[in-house]
Amino acid sequence: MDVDPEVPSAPSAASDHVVALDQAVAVIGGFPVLAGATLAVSSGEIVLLSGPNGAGKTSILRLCAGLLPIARGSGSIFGFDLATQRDSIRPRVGLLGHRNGLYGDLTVAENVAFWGSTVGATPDEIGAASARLGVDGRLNDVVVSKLSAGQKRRTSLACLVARRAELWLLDEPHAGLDAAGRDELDTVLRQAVSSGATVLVASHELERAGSLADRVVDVIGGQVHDSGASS
Amino acid sequence: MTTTPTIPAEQPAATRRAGTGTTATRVLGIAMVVTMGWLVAFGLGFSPADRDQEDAVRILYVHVPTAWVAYLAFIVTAVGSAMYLFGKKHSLGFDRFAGASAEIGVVFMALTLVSGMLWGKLTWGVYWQWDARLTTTALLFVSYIGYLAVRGLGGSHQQRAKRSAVVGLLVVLEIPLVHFSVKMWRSLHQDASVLDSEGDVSMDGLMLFSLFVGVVAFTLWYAWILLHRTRVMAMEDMLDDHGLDRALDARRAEAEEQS
Amino acid sequence: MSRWQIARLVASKDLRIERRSRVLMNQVLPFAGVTMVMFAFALDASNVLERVAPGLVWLATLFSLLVLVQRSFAIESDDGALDALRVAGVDPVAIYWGKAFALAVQLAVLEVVLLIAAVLLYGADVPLGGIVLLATTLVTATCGLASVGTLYGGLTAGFTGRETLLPLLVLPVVAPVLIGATRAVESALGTGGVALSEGWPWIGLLSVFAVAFGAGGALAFGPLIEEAT
Amino acid sequence: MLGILALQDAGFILGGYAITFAAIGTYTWRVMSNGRKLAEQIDDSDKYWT
Repeated sequence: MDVDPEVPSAPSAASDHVVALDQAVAVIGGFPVLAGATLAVSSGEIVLLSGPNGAGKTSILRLCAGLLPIARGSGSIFGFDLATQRDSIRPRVGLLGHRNGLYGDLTVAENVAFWGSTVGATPDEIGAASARLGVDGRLNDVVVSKLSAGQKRRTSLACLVARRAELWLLDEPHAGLDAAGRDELDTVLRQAVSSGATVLVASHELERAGSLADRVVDVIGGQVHDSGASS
Repeated sequence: MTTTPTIPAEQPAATRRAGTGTTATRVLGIAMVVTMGWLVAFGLGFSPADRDQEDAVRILYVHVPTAWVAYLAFIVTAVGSAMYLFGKKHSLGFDRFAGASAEIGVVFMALTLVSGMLWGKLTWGVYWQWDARLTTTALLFVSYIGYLAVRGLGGSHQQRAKRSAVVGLLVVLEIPLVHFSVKMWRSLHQDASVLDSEGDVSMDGLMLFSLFVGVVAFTLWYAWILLHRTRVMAMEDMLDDHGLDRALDARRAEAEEQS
Repeated sequence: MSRWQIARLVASKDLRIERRSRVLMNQVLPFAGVTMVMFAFALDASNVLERVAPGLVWLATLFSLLVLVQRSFAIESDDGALDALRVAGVDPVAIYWGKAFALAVQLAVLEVVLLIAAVLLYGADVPLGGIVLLATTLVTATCGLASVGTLYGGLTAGFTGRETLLPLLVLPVVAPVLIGATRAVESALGTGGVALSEGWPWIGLLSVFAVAFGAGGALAFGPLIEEAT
Repeated sequence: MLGILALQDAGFILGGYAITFAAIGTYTWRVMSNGRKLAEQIDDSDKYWT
């Protein structure tokens, strides 16, 4: 009953771009959260999506993660079509959403181990990911529901690091983090990029995320006009 | 949702075709009205009373056809669901076909239950008996109300179609399981039944013919209303898309203002 | 990671959460227990109670099933974990098997406690020969209930109004389990003079049900959670 | 005897027919009037049955 006609190995569109959206429209409950998004992100780029609340930043990230169906227009990630080849896209993509996607009754170590294991990460890699975000040691055995907002965010990031995604989709990643955490996050992202990953960040904190990004793209009224896409 | 529908303002409303009828549905409709008339004439008039059940047998001429059409409708729903799900194009037409059929099936199943209870009161002396067929019908009735509720959950047309197609196939899986379990349960409790016989009648001649007319009449009505309902559903989906067009324009205008 | 390993990972995660939060122990079991006592109030005659005790056990189990399924998917949708599972591309069949197994374990614990409660509260007695039949009934019925519960739990997870939609979808489907398991337990306990041998055909029905919905659920679960908004 | 029985049952039998026809009549009316209403808002070119 798996209805998607999957061709897992072959990307449908020959595209150099990691993310390629062309006039993508997405709808939630009859409302067009995206009213035509055109965006092209090359491999190894850090692109910042900026815009006011409700402009559609989160929706672009969810669309790229394959969580939001594409209603009109077209889009591909790593050359795989977003409408028909979502199963091939997902193992390569990691999303840090508004919500952390953690299990409140499990400890930090158990959460990172669970999310790491789903993609076959080794215990060493999982331990390294926790250490990278500073949620190892004392915090390891604390139940997630007892953590502060910032510590939860760090744990969620550690899960993402353990997942070794090729495309990172981050929604307001700096929110809730202290100064040290923000610096660590920037370092983690730069390292990820230098090892071949591509990063798409949605944030309205321009001065913070802007220094990190190679390029800033404005999202207004559910639309994106990316100058890089036409070139 | 894949093709861009035309904006409704293109054609003046006065020149548009009224309703969902075509020559085919009109022919079907006329045939249906004629056979319905026959059904009333034969069912209530020409056919004789049964030896055991007397005039109560006349209820069967509507009860049995409605039950038959209800099950036919649910099988059509399952076929439509499968065609949508396993078809290469995931055509929404099959989804609407399945949905329309299920809706009509629920109406018929409600009628089957009501006429079955009236007949039961006359034949068994009670409105409700834990008879295998009645009980199965009641459970399926609730299940397909659940199916219609799943159709109403929201999301895009394709999401609705995929979700309800899966449920449509699962509920059909339920028919044999429920029927078999209820039958097995009743067979262990023969003492509980009011009458020993299951109420089956041996029909011949005019009685059989009346029943046949009933089956034809209700099947024709089913086919006729199914075509209309599917078309109405298609128009509902189109209007949704038109609404989306307007919302998209509004959203784009909002972006113009801000930039 | 193979499908089995991921299923085990998901199941052990769910069971660990239950061990920490004790929702089954502290809330669902007391709820089921109160239901049993309420039945006793409603059917105020000891000979009636003894006669209907097997049915009451399974009715209480069905109500608790609804609560457990809600809980099982509240874990996933509270903090967006279901989204994360979908993005991570975790095999939906493995998620289904894992969650269904965890649910089955919890249901089995509940059923054992309820059966003991029925024996104590309603004064049913267990003949030794009935224990094998009782255990088999418990296993097959639990598999069927967990399959259906997980399937429809996944379908309704994340929608508003899931609390009311879930019973509407689940209860008609599990009617065969209620019938089959009740009859089988009746003959295992010898309720109303039913012979032991009459119980075994019901095991066949329960097994067919469990296999049909276990397989159908594994196939359908992926498309269903895929289309949750 | 037979005639009395038939009279007693007439309510049930006619009632059964009446409920059935009333229900499918109501459903038909709803579908058809809905169709008329929606058809006014949609171009003929979009109506696949034309």
